Amino acid sequence: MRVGVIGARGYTGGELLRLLYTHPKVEVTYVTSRQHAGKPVGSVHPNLRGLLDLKFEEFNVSRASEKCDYIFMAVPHGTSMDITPQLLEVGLKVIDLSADFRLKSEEEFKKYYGPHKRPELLGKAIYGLPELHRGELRGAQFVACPGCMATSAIIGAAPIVSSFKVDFEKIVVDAKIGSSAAGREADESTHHPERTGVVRPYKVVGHRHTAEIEQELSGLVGRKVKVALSAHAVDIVRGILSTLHFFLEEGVDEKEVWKAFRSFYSDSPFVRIVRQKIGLYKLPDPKAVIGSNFCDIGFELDNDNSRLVVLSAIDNLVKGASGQAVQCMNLMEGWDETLGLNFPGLFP
Amino acid sequence: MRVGVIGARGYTGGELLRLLYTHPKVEVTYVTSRQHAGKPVGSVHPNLRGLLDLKFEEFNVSRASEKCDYIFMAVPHGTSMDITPQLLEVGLKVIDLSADFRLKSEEEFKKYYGPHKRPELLGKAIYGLPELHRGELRGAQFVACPGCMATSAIIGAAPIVSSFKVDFEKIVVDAKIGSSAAGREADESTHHPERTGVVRPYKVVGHRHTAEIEQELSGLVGRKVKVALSAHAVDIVRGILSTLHFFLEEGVDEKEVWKAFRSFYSDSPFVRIVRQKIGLYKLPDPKAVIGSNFCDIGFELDNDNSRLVVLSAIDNLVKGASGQAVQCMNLMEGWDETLGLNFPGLFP
Amino acid sequence: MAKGNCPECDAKIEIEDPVIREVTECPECGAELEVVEVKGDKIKFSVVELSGEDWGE
Repeated sequence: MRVGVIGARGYTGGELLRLLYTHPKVEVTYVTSRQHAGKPVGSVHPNLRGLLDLKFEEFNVSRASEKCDYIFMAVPHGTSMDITPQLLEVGLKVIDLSADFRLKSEEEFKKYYGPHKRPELLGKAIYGLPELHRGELRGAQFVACPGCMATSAIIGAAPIVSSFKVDFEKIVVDAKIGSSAAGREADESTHHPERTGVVRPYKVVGHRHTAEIEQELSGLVGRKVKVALSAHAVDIVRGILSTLHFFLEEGVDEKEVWKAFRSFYSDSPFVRIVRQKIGLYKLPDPKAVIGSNFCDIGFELDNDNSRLVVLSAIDNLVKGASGQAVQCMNLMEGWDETLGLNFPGLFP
Repeated sequence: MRVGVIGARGYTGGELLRLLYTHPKVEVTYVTSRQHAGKPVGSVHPNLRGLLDLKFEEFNVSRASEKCDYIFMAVPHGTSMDITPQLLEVGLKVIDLSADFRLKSEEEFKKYYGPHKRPELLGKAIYGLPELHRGELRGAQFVACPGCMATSAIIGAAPIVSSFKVDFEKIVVDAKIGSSAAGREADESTHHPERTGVVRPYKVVGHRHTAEIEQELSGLVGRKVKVALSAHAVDIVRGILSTLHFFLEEGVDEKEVWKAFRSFYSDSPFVRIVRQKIGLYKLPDPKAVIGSNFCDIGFELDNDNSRLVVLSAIDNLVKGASGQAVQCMNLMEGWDETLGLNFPGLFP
Repeated sequence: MAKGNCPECDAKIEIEDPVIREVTECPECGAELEVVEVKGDKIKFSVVELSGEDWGE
């Protein structure tokens, strides 16, 4: 099967190429980047040198449709809404990693991203979170992949909000995020002496991913679920840890939480429940999933405060973006969900 | 004035020596460490080489009383309760950096630290947080310095809980902490390949500092204030950022929060309000206070969730321990609170 | 010396003989302020809207 990556210059684009290169059933036939047109892929993604002998091209719909069956959109928000519709029209299957088609509500989109140029297409894409939409993804033609922080928060929260009575108005999500999540554009804030050693609260209220997290959890539970999200940049390159604080409105014991996690993710190969009594990594830590498509989730019960704390760790570039996109493609094609993704992370 | 440091081997001990070395009114006359008795201080604290020509000694009460007016206890919890009473009996002024005498309630102490050997002394020490107990510290003889995380959480929370109606049962404190807070003892979890690049939830419920935070905030507000604390180790050596999430039960606007912070800390030289419109460090970040005695506090209002997020950043070894201890000594002696502490941090 | 308050954070700001349309920065919150009215020693400021910098968005 032939696939193309549009906007393959960025880290998610490069990560897609890395994953697709080892995928047994696909061949990367088309890679575009306005800025690096004509250059070999390895010049921009050094880990791919000598492996993928492809050159970046300028984007062109007919070339895309002629050379590919699937297109991954790794372009920034706002750009995808110009290109994706053209690709859909020529019958291409599109997996969009941007935020342009994640939200169903035009109003919510406007609030966080500004006006949408093609609002009629909102709601047409399947939200590319297999753990919640596995059935709908099978045979889908147009998928919008979740944001990285949204992925880790939703996977952590879903079993809890659908199994237990919690205060749905006071769910705190406190996220710690690596620098690669900010993308490849360098600016003052990513200057090494300024970015190293920070614990920088960069989006403490009004983070964009709030909209999709609330959309998905509310959809799951059938009532409005609000999420109070705060994001901090920490001194790692890859990785997100979301710490979710739920205030329980009924007694809950540990076994019930284990059960909720297990049953919710019984058919989700990439979700691992991590709550060990011994060892260094008793609870989820991005360090244990870097480079893999796994989402580790764990919890602790705080009876003093009738609080349930859930931890959820991913690699923002893999399960938070490119790995999840490939996982969606596998489901869209009816292949085994783990095809080309079933490898452990790098450790230490 | 002559001062001694008992248990000066650890990082807080070393930091005390660094600060006291440049303090204009004191001379370090007595330094003990069981493990390094007979060795020069510089062999254990390389930054002090050639500056402080003192040797570690075994601890001995009469030596201490003969050579010192003030003693800083930099020994672990559980050890201080054996030694401190002896020092007090011979009329020495004691500033204890351990947790042994912070709590007033024997029961609370037992819950987090196990049985106390000298419960009758609980409540005798002044809680060494100048921003809350400046008056009581003047002329005090026995002071128990707060824990590092407690320091940053209390300074962040105090103006809020005493000025606004919030849900006192649902205050989330999500702390991110550097490795030096775990002390000098090496073990598997501090092994460099294992400790680097982590976002490790190490104490997600039942953190010891909960007791003193609740003690101080409840005392301030005159009703029970509960705190749902979770701690994570992040990849920095010095530094703590506490993110405090309050759910408001009344409308609050930004100016009122500014006003609450300003009036509460109007006479606190080491608390800086950081909430900038421009620049990289708009909100508190430990990177901006490392090596200094400052506590930077800032906030954001989240109207969607009627939530107020407060950020509080300190250097866990300075304002979170040794700097605060020296600040207390200055007040105990009636000196200017900033004496020997009025220097900027290291940046970048 | 004329005085006024920052519209953003209410900090007290003093300027020697302020001029209408003069721009200054609030010492506490860094907001860019423009003098829009001066009555005796009273100054009124308005915030100069900055394009929001969103690092790492």
